[in-house]
Amino acid sequence: MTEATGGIEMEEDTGGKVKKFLYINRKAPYGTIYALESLEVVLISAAFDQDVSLAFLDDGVYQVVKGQHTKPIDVKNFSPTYRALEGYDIEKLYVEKESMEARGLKEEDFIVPVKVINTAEMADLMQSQDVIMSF
Amino acid sequence: MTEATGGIEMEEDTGGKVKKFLYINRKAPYGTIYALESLEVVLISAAFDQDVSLAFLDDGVYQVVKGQHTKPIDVKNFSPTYRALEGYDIEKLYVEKESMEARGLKEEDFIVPVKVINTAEMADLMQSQDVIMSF
Amino acid sequence: MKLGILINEGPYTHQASDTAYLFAKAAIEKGHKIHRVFFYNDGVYNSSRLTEPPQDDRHIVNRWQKLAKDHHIDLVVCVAAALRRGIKDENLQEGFRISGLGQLVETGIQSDRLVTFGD
Amino acid sequence: MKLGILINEGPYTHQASDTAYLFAKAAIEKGHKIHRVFFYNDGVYNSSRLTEPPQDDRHIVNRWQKLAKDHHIDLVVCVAAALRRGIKDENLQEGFRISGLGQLVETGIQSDRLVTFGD
Amino acid sequence: MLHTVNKSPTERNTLESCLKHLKKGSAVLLIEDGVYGALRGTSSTKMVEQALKNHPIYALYPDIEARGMQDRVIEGIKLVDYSGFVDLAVEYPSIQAWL
Amino acid sequence: MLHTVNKSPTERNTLESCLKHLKKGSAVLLIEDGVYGALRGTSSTKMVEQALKNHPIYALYPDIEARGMQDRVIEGIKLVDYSGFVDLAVEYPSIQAWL
Repeated sequence: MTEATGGIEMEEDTGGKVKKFLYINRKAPYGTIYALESLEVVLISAAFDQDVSLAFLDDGVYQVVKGQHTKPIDVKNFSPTYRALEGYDIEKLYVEKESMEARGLKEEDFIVPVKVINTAEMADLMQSQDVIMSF
Repeated sequence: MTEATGGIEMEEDTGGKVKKFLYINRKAPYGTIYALESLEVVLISAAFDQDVSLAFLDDGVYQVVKGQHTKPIDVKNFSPTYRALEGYDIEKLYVEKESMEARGLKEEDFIVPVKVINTAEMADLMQSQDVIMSF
Repeated sequence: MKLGILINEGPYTHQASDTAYLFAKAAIEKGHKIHRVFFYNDGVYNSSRLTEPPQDDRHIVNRWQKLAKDHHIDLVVCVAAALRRGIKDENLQEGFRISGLGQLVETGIQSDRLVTFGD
Repeated sequence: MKLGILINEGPYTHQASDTAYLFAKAAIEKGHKIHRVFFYNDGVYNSSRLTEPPQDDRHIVNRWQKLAKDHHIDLVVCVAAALRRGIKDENLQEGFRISGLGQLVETGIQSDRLVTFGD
Repeated sequence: MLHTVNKSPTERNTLESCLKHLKKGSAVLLIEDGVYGALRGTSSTKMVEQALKNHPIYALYPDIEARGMQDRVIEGIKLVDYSGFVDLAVEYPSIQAWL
Repeated sequence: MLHTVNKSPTERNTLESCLKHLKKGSAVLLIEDGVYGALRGTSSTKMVEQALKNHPIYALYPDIEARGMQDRVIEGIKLVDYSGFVDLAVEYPSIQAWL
C-alpha cells in the first residue's frame, strides 16, 4: 500500500487498450472537495497512456479561473496543478462557452490554455467517449 | 453513552428557558439523510419543553407527502413518524404554499395536518424565532 | 458483460451506495460480472467495520461485504481519499482492500461499462 | 457572548468544518465564549483519530482538538449519527466526546446564538 | 449514450444542464431525487416534456414509489426497476452520471 | 435576522429562495460557494442587485479571494472577514443557515 495519490500498479495488465476518458467537472472548487479529487484521478490516469480529456461546464468552469488565493481560508490552492497537466501530455481541456459567459468569464480569465466550445460541441465531445468520469 | 437517538440528558440545567425553535426542511427525503436526521432532532427536542415549529419549503415539502413506499429501495420509511409528532405536543407544521404549488401538490397530499402559509408568512415565521435549525 | 462501479458518497448520508448495491445485485442476477467496486471521495466510508446502524435498518457495509464474497467482487478503497477521512487497515472491514487510484483508471479500461454513483 | 456551533458535514469533503473553525477562532479572539461545538450528520467524521491528511494540508481533526483544549470548548459528537457512520470510542480522537442529540437542543437553549455550518 | 440524473430539478440545475447536452440517440434515466423530474404539474414538467419529444426518458420506479409519486409520472416516461437500469447500461455504449 | 447562504446561485436554488424570505431589517451573508452570488456580470447578478436595494448583503472576503473573484464583486456588497462574520452573528438576534 503506497501513500497519497500513489499506488499506481502499472504491472496490472490493461491489455494495451487505449480508451477515450473524459473527466467531467461541474462543481466549483473549495466549497467541496470534488474538484481536487477529480484532478487527483486525472493525474494518475496520465500513467496509463489513455486518451484523456477534461471538460469544464456549469460551475466547473470556476475551477480553472486564475488569481485563486486560498491562504485566507487555510486550504491548499490546487489551481496551479492544471498548468502541470501539459507535462503529463494531458492537453485537451475544454470549457463550455455558455457556462463561461453565464458567469461573466472570458477566455483570458483561465489559468491554463483551454479550448472554448459551445454546448453542442460539448455534447459531441461527451458522445465520443468510452469512459466518462464525474465526481 | 446511550444507544441510538437517546442520550437525552435532562439533568442538564436549561435554566427553565423556553425558546422558539424552528426546524427548517428544504431537502427531499431518501436521496440524502438530512430529512431523517432532522426529524430525529425534532423528536428529542420534545423532551425539552421548548416552543417547536417545523417549516417545509422548497423540496422539503416532499418529506411530508403521503403514499411513500420505500421497501423497493430497502430504506426505512420514516414518513409515518410525522404523524407521531402530535403525541409529543409538536403540532406546528408549516408548508409553504408556493413550494407546494410549484411541485403540483395540494394540501390533501400530505400525510399529516399542516398549515399552508405563503412566502411572506414563512418569512414572518422565520423572523419570529430564537433558534433556527437546518440540516 | 463486465461492469465496473464507482461510488463517491458515504453510506446512509446519500442514496448513492444503496442504488449502486441494488444495481450490482440486479446485474449479477442477469448474469453480468461485476469486475470491481471502487470507493472514492466519501465513498471510502462504506468500508468501515465500526459502522453500526440501528437494528431495523440495512447494514450497508456488511451488505457489500457479503455480495463481494458471494460473487468474487473486488472492493477497492482509494488510499488517498481514505487517509484524509480516517479509514485505515485498522478500521477496514474484511473483504475490502485499500489501494491506489490507478485501480479506478484500470477499472475504466478493463470494464465494458463504468457506472458511477455519487452526489 | 455565548456561542454554540453546529457542524453537519465531514472534514475535507465540504468546507463547513473549515469555515466553522475559522469562525470559532475569530469569535474567541474577540472575547466571545464558544459554549459547545456539536457534530451531527457527516459532521461526526471530524472526530476520527485515524484521520491522516497529506502533510502539506491542514489537520482538521487535530485543529479542533487543540482549539478546544486551549479554550475549554466542549466537542460533542452525536451518538446516533456516529454509530451509523462508524465513529465509536475506539476511533474517537481525544478531546471529543460522544453523547446524545439532547446536547444539541440544550446548546440551542443555552447559547445566545447557534451558528450552523453544513452543506 | 445514457445519461443518469439523480438530483431534483427544483433544487439544482443538473437536469436542465443534462437535457441541453442530449444528442440524437441519447437517453436519460432519472434515479434517486432525480425522479422528481419525472412528475406532472411541476415547474419543470414543461422542460421535461419538451425533451421527451426527441429522447427516451426513463425513471427508476423504486425511487418513485419510495417518494410516493406513483400517480404523478408524466405520460411517455418509461418506468424501469434495477434490472431495467442494468439493461439500459448494457444497451448504450457509454454512460454519464450527471453529478 | 441574519441569513447565511453557502451555495452557488448557478448550481442551486438556495440564494433565490433565501432572497424571497427577507424581511425588513434582515441581512444576508454569502460564504463558501455562496460568494459566487456576489459577482458582477453573471446570470444571477440582477436578482442580487435587486435585493441589495432593500437589504444589506455581505460576502466573506477570504472565500472570494480563495476563488479568485476579488475584482468582480458587485458594488454595494460589503466585504467581511471571519471577525466581521462574528460581529454580524452577534449584531443580529438570530441566524438562519440556508442549507
